[in-house]
Amino acid sequence: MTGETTAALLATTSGGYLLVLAIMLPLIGTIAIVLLGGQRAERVALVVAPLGLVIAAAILASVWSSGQPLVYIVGGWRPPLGLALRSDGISAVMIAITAIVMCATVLFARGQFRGPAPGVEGRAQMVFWSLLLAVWGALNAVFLGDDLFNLYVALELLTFGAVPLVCLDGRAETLSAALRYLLFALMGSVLYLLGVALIYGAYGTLDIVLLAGVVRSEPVIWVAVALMTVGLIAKTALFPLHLWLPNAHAGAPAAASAILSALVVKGSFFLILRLWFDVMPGQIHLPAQILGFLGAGAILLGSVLALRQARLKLLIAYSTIAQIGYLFLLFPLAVGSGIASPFASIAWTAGLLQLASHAFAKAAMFMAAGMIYEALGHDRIDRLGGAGRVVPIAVFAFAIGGLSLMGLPPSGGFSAKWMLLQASVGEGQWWWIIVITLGGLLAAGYIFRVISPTLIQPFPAPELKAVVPVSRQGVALALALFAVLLGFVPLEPWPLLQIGRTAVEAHLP
Amino acid sequence: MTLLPLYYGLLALLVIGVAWWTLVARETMAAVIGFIAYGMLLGLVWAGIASVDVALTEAAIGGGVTGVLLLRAAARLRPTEPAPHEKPGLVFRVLVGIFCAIVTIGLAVVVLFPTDPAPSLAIAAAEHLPALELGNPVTAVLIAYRALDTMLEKVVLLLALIGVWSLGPDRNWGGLPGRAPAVVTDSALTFLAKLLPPIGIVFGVYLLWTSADNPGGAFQGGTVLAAMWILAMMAGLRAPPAIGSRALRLLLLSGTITFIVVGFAGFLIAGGFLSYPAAFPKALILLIEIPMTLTIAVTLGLLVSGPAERDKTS
Amino acid sequence: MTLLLDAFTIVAVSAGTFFFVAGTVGLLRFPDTLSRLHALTKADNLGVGLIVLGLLPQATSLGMGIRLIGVWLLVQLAGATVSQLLARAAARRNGART
Amino acid sequence: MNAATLFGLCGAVLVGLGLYGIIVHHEPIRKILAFNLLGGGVFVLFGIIARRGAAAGFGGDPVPQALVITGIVVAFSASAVAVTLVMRLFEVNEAARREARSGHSAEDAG
Amino acid sequence: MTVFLTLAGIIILATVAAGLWRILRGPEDAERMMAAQLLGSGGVAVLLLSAVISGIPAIIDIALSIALLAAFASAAFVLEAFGTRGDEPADRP
Repeated sequence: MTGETTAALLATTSGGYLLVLAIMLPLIGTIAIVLLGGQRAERVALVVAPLGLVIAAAILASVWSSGQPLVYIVGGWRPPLGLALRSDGISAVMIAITAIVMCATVLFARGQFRGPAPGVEGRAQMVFWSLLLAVWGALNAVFLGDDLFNLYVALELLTFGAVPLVCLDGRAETLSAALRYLLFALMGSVLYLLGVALIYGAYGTLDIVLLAGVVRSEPVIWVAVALMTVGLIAKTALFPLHLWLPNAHAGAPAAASAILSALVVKGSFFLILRLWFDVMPGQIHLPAQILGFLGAGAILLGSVLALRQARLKLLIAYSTIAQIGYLFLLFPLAVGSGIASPFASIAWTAGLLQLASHAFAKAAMFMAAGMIYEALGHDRIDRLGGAGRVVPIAVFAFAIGGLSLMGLPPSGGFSAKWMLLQASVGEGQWWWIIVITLGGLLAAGYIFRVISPTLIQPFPAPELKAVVPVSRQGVALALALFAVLLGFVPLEPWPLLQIGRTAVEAHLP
Repeated sequence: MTLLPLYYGLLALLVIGVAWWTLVARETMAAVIGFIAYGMLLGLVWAGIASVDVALTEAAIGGGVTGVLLLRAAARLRPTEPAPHEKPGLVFRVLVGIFCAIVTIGLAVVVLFPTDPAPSLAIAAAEHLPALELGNPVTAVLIAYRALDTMLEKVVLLLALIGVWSLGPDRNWGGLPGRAPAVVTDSALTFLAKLLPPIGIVFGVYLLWTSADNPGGAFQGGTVLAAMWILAMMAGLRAPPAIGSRALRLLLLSGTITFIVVGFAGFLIAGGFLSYPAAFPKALILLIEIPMTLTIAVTLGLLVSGPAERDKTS
Repeated sequence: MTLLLDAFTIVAVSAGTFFFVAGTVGLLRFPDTLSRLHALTKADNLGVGLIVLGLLPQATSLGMGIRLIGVWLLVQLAGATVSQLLARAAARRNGART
Repeated sequence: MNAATLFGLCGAVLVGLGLYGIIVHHEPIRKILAFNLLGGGVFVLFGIIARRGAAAGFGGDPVPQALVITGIVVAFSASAVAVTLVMRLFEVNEAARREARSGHSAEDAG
Repeated sequence: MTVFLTLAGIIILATVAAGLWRILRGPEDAERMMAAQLLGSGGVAVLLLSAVISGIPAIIDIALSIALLAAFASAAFVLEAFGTRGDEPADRP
């Protein structure tokens, strides 16, 4: 790549300011909540959420219509000295998914966290709302950052936003789950930071676009990216570094579990994608296979453990481990012997589709589980009888989300898994077919374990602990329906996901 | 000059030795004390590689504030510390040891065979210093070239504080952080707790003031101020503020808010987010750095103080 | 003149270094906590003081000289109080045990 | 051997030691200590990169130095949250233990 | 002159190393805490020497900051480890 084309890639585009707003708006919301007090937190969130959705839509529309990435050079200081924000096709998609799930979560969590008296700030109230918005801003920073150290700061924002949400109730179990989560996440960050140091020492820049032009296949980049990948895997909870996830995701309040499982783990996954497909020079077949095998291990182990759980929220959390596994099948299948480029491959689209449909389905399922818990006062799977009667919409939302996890048509999960199967056949990597099929069967097993008792009306009828408003159940259903809607996308590579990547691709041998 | 490698070698061995001690010490308190020594020695290392800005930060945060944070934890956890440490199996330890040795060797190889010539942004960073009216390139990186990092890092501090606060009991929310301070009966201690803060405050302000052209800055100055505040609170000379207090929240956020306001003002006066106008960059940079120092000092102090465990009235 | 100042530096810094060595020997040889602490403080105070004194002629600016003296004052004040505190803490701990 | 290489090797050893401590130690507080040792090593590696990049009359490349300063503050925040979590967990467990022992409800259960 | 000052620095650093080795072994924590004191003065001396050797006067600021924080850490140690608090009995274990 010549200097001029690099320069052209890194110049503020029209509409680039949207990227600044996408990061800063939720964070300003967090600051406003701390300043104004938790008693006004919900109102702040209700203002920020629609605005965030509009910004996300504007970014997506802009990238889509122009076919070019959005870029913003912060402060006018160009990389490598300064920082750039950049939204290519997949960043725009991630931003949009995040905005949708966040808005749903805000609606779902309304009225859930109250102060001790009207107008008096409550602990959980202030913490939940301020950190919810912080997680949003952090995720947008992760998706838009173009500088590896800026991404480190974004990752830390994400960790610090997510961890306290786990132990919001202050019980010993959730405290120890949060501690474990934090220790894994911190180790992950340090390893990532170590990689950043090595990369700067070798190339004198941390900007991903610039790095793509100068990275050579040499030991230092392999050591660096290996360390960073291990760190990010710990944060993504990919098998075998998944141990922290189940208790953390199951212990959090439902609204928090929804974003932790649907979005937070995807932030670090997104960076693994960026590292291997944008920074590394070609020839990543072996690491891609390794990542694929870890993914396969996650699918099988997560599903089997999900089948054996006695509590609904733990079951959903284990299922997250399995569904994260599918994301990693993207690596071996997109790298493959591909005709054109990884980004044009069907596996690339399948991976992103899996990510999106899992985000919607899993958020819906955690919300549904939360409402079932509220209504029945427990979430023991063997005593879920009658749940279908007391919170029918929530159970329906759970079932629809489950459909997507199982990979039954029509659902985003089906399309994603179908395309993964197609890619496995196309690449001649038949072993993934077994894993994908087995994972689907196991998912069907654990979803039916939950659905079937809810439909039975036990005698005597279970005591209703709380009435769950239909509107909140509707939020979960709407999210689940989003997952279904994704099933109607065409089963072929999306051009949107290739936007902004061709330039980087030019370096690939 | 020929003796310098000897000095560096001795220092490196000393740092490794103290790190080793921190790792293997039987009692947590002993390990923490080792860690404090480690932080101070790293300050010497940073001085050895001519990074005075970092040395100031490392000495203040690594040895000082982090050390005190851990000291407190070790002191509180000590009564129940299990006497014999539960150790994982030998095979496991050997495997982990091999893994860590591989990482170390990998890094050593990278250190021994670096890219030549070393890439550097020093020249690019120097080029814009006159335009920013700054003499210290590190300050320029923090406050101008990579201002977004610094701004987001302020938010990281805020989130960490929310995280710490979130760990208090519901009934004390909005109250005073930490337990009741020590009852100081020791005159020497009172003397020290009264003597150090004024010196520290002068030093902290000096570090901020000198940072435009010399090593120092909001981080270093803020940390020193925080340490002095922590000392005064620990000795019971200053009551910690109630975390629900509006004034405290405003002080806590002052630097971050100023930074963001200046950032967005850049759209109007300098053509972009976090751009500084060519006419008066230094004034704006100082405008950001002064409240930022306060924000850092208050946040670090509160992070060490812990969640609210007392009511406002107590 | 420079030669004279340099000679002064060498003498003072040597003396300071000597006190550090002496203090450490005491630290290593003395049998109990309190006397070890005593050895440490005495030596350090003199050591730092003499080194500051020795380096003063090498100061390149007034500010540097002032800061050198500042360091010395701080070490004196803090050192004296801290050693007293640690001594009492050690004594109290011993007393509590026996 | 120059200072940069020497301290670079020192940093590599510190990273290995810290990593070992994080994995092998049982008590969370010791893991936090090891995390800080590891962090110190990583920062020193940044430092030698800065030192090697000395140019334009500066003792080192200012960019990695600035990154380290940001990193140190972030690492401190992390330690603060982790330590508070450990202490809270300890207190909650203690309260539960006291309650179990004495039978009547402990007042500090939070 | 530089060589002489470096030599002095090496000797002081060596004595600090020996002292640290002795102090950290304990047995009392108060004694271990002398490590901060030792580094507060030994480290300061070494830093002052290197400020002159390297010709970077700003290193004196590091010395100041180490001296200040060593005292701070020691005071905090005494307060935390041995301070009696308002809300708990003085004779806690």
